[in-house]
Amino acid sequence: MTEPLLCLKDLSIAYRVGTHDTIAVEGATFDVQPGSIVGLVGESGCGKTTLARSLTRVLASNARIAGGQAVFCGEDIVGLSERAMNGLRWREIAFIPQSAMNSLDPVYTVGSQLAEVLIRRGGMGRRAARTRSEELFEWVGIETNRLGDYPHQFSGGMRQRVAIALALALDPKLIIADEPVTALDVIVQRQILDQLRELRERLGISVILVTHDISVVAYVCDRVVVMYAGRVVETGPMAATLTAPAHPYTMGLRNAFPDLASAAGELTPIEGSPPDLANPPPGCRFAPRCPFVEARCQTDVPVLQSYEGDHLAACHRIAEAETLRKRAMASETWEVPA
Amino acid sequence: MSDALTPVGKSPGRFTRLRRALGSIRLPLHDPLAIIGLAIYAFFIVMAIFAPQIATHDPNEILFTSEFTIAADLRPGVDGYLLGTTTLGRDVFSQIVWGARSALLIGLTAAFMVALIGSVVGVVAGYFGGWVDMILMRLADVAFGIPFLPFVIVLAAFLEPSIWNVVIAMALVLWRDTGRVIRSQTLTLRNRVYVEAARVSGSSDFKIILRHIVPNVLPLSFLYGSIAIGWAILTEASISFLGFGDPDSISWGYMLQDAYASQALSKGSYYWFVPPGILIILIVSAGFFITRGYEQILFPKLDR
Amino acid sequence: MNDTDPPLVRLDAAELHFPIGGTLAQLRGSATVVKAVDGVTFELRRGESVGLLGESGCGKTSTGRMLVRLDKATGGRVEFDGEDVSTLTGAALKRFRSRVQLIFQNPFEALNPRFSIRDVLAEPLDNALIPKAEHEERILRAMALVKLGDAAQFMGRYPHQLSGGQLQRIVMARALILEPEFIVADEPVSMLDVSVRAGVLNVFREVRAKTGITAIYISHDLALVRYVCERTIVMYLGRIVEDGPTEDIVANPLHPYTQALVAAVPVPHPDQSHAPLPIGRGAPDPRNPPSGCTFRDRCPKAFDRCTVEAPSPTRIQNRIVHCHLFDLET
Amino acid sequence: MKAITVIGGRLLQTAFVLLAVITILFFMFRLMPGSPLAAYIDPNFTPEQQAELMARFGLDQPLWRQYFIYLGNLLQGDLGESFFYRQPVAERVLALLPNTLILTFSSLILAYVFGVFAGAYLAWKRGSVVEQIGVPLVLTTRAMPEFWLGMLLLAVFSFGMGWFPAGGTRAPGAEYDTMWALYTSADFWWHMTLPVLTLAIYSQGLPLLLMRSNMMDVMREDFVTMARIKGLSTFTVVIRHAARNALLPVMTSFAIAVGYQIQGNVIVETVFSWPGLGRELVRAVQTADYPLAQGAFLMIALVVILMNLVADLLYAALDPRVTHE
Repeated sequence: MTEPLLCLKDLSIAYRVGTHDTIAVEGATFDVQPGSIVGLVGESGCGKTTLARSLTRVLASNARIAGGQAVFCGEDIVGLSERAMNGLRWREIAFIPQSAMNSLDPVYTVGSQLAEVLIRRGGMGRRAARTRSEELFEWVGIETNRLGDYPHQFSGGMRQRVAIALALALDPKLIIADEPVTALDVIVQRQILDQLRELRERLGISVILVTHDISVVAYVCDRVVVMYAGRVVETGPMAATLTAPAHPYTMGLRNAFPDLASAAGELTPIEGSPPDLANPPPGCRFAPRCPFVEARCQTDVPVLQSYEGDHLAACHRIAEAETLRKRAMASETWEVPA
Repeated sequence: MSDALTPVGKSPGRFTRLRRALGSIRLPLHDPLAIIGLAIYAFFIVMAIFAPQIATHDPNEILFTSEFTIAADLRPGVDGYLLGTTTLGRDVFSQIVWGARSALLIGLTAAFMVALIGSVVGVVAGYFGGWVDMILMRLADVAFGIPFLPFVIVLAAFLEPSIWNVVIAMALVLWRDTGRVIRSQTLTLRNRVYVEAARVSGSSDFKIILRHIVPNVLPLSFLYGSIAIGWAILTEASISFLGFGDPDSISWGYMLQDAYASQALSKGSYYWFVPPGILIILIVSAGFFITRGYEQILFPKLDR
Repeated sequence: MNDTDPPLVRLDAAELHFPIGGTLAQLRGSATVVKAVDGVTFELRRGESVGLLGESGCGKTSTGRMLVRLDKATGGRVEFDGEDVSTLTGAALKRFRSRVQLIFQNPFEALNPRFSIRDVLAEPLDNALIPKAEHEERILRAMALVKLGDAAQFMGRYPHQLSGGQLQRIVMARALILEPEFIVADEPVSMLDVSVRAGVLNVFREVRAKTGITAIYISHDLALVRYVCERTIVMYLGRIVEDGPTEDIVANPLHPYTQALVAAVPVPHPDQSHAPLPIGRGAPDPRNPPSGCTFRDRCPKAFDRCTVEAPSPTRIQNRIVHCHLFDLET
Repeated sequence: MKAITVIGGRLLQTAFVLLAVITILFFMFRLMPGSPLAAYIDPNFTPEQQAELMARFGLDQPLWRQYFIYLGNLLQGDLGESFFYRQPVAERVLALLPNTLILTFSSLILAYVFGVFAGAYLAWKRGSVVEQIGVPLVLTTRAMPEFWLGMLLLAVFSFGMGWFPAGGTRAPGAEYDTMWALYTSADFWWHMTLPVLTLAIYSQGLPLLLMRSNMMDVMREDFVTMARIKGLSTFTVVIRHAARNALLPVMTSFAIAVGYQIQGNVIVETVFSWPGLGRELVRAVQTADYPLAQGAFLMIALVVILMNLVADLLYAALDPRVTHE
């Protein structure tokens, strides 16, 4: 196993609301190998976007990194000075937002925004920036004469391609993509996902892909990190984690996802809703919705432990994962007594 | 600020529904600036109502000193005149107190007219759209084309001078700002999903306007109303200053015109012309402070 | 539900065109027109549930809006139970409203924040002039139908106090409270978290099973349509490209666009094909659709006839396809 | 292509508004109490003059024909004779227009330059003490009667300190052979200082609060956050992206502000006896010189309507979302 590009240890992020601190992400620990795509999966409010955005160290005004480390190429970016961190921004760590529409400045042409990054951050001359911009547009499949167009003249899919071109501008080592395809139709989504795969294959760039859709993870990711209510509940190679999940939440997610390939089976919801992070329940935060809950789940916090090699899960009953998985298949297991 | 959970089973009576509709006009009591604004309003209302008791003299009466000469240009405190006297020997303090009455009278009536006409035009144009909207908005464009102060002056010149000229002029022209803003808000409301849902569940246009549109527009009309109070008072002061005011009603504008004409500036009698200005500023800015919507008021997002 | 009785819902070359450009442009008649729905024809039997599938901008939502008379068709005919929906007024429109309902996409926007849940559910009842005495009972019954726990505790609460899943159930309860015969659901779960979606979809299926209501389910997600509807109509740029049983379309899509659509859907397990999609890049622009078949500029199998002439519908067993590859035999 | 239809549409609208205002003006001066002839004929005109005016304005014709004659004359720039000055109204009004425009534009430019920077600064200092004091202070300037402010400045700086003249545009007896010589003379600017200051203090509130509110909105936009994630310098983020977007509506509001301001000049010109259109209108109305009053009103209205049009065109020109379809 080569030296990981990025290694998170117990990373925690807190939001200050009034006088109270809400821990949005608690103890996040996982690695990102060079040239690999890691899927950061979870439902709304689980902290996946907060975690991904915090790696750029550009946080909301009331948010702060409350603890832990994020070692990127040997340097802990949590402790870095603002100047040193800014040196990394876009040159080493780039970002693709969810809806590229309002992440592009409406009063500048797309070309000038690309040139701005190449010249001010990449140190290129005006003409070099021009040729590089054309290269980037060809790479993402946009006609180079459209460099003179404004953001509002691009469709959803095309804007996302512009965002990818922008992210590639300075050959970063890591690209963080925050739900890049959620707002797109299925055909354009497929084309953008193919482009993300090309980033890895041809340019060896690592990608952290934030999404709520495990089908997207299955299509494009090498490893997956499942988050629930601010904590990492399971992480491992994509194939193993999706086919043989070790955490009840991942099992439940699988049942809730319609699968076009297999026969139209019964979809089973996970009853209830995620806890309020302002005052989360003690012990395992999935306990209130978990069909396999036990006494200890409500008291002590489960820790990430190995289920099989580098396939980890944070569940007290990890040893019985095999049997729990079978029981989880049946929809009666998830039915809450009326 | 939803009220306490209605006890299960009891359907809310008429009163609760009314309270909830009015509840939509949330007075921002938690905000210090708004409290100052309300305090200023209360102060002026008391001054206007109890003007006869507060004023030390009849504002128009020409006063004489003990040596039977006209008590002209007396400094504050001399002979017991709190703020001194005018060149024609009238008590400045009493004029200021009486001035509050006409200021509030004009301010409130004009504000009501502007807010009412503007809101009705805005809701009708915004909700029904089509040619109704086109006509009303072209009417608003024409109103925007008429320079307001010159219009009031010409109007005052033709009609007999009276404090109501300002109110009429404002009702004819100044509904334009409220109308345009309320129209654009109604447009956004009309396309809201829950309004379409009401339409699909069979509610008539009238019912939709009453239950879904008006409660959301009410706060904005109230906002514009309080700004119109300020505009009315400023306009009345300007008109009186130019000599088109109502001669038999004392107003701050009239006082300033009287001071300007009597060379109060060169005589440096600040006690005479400064206080009316301060009071106008107080009452007009109170309107801004209360509504807190000053940002949105002064320059609605300029969307035609 | 035999084949002889007349269809409950019938669309005949229905059109919904929006003029864009200022009023001046319209006066000069040179205004460009967006053809949101451009000649859609299909029928619905009583009790049938049909999926309207397509990407954004294909006209599926506009078709839904025409069916519930939120927009009036600008061409062709939209019929419900034999009556032309676009011309209904007064009492006839009111009766139509109680028989046809719409479930909105965004539950967080579909309820007036100032109304309590009781007010929301009472509104349709007031409109249908149902006496106040009956309201309580009908509201509770509607909430039970959509599986909302002990309904009483929701009565006095406000929309912002409920979760997405609960709100969408209230939206469904409001649509079902007058026991309509036909319901249109416009992407009802697309705003919800995945784990909550299944719950709402199951409620939709149970309601259909229990009441036998005729339904149209609008979505861009084929897997969801398959879960709820036995028949699917695929739309592209305001026109129908394929119409047939859902299982057949998933297993063996005929129209090139449907083939690309089915191939593009990712599945939640590792072994899936990464083969490039059989479709050209390029985004469908409703403002100036290509001549002839509107899919020809992206279709891998397009040939000269496609640019000249729009394809006419061809029946192949229980499927209808709008493509020149198939209408050669006629 | 779209830009042309937008401009075309707006021109048509402006023409309609202008015609409407002219019509309102026509009827206002005729249907008002007092004899309709009073609008054009001064009792102590000579009979020949009266007859000549009767013919020229068809004052004996039915009202609607008078209207068309009125329009015809208007197109030729004939606004009738001023009772007081025995001089064509058009001539006098055009001579005074520059004084008003110079006053309006110089005060607004001062107000906007100050307002934009102060507004951006207040947005930057969001939530600080500076904002707690600054914003209410600015609000009071918006609540201030302009003429009272003028009186105050006059009393302090002119009569009190004697630093500035008490009114007019030139020192008594100073002669200038051309208007241009006057407008560029230090004497003229010295006379203009207090009125410009008065107008600027009042009108700086609009750009200031507009800029502040826009800056705060824009700072929350995704593309500003993205600029910071790209590692661009604070200067680039705040000025090139945030301020540039925030400035857009402020620029268009300049034209509208001219329209609002020129209506306010009526008062300030009177306080500072500044020979502009505003003061002329007031004196014309006070001396019942109706043709002159009608002419001055029309010219002010023309500027207001023109400025509303400029505001729309400016908005269309500046925002690429409108020009580039």
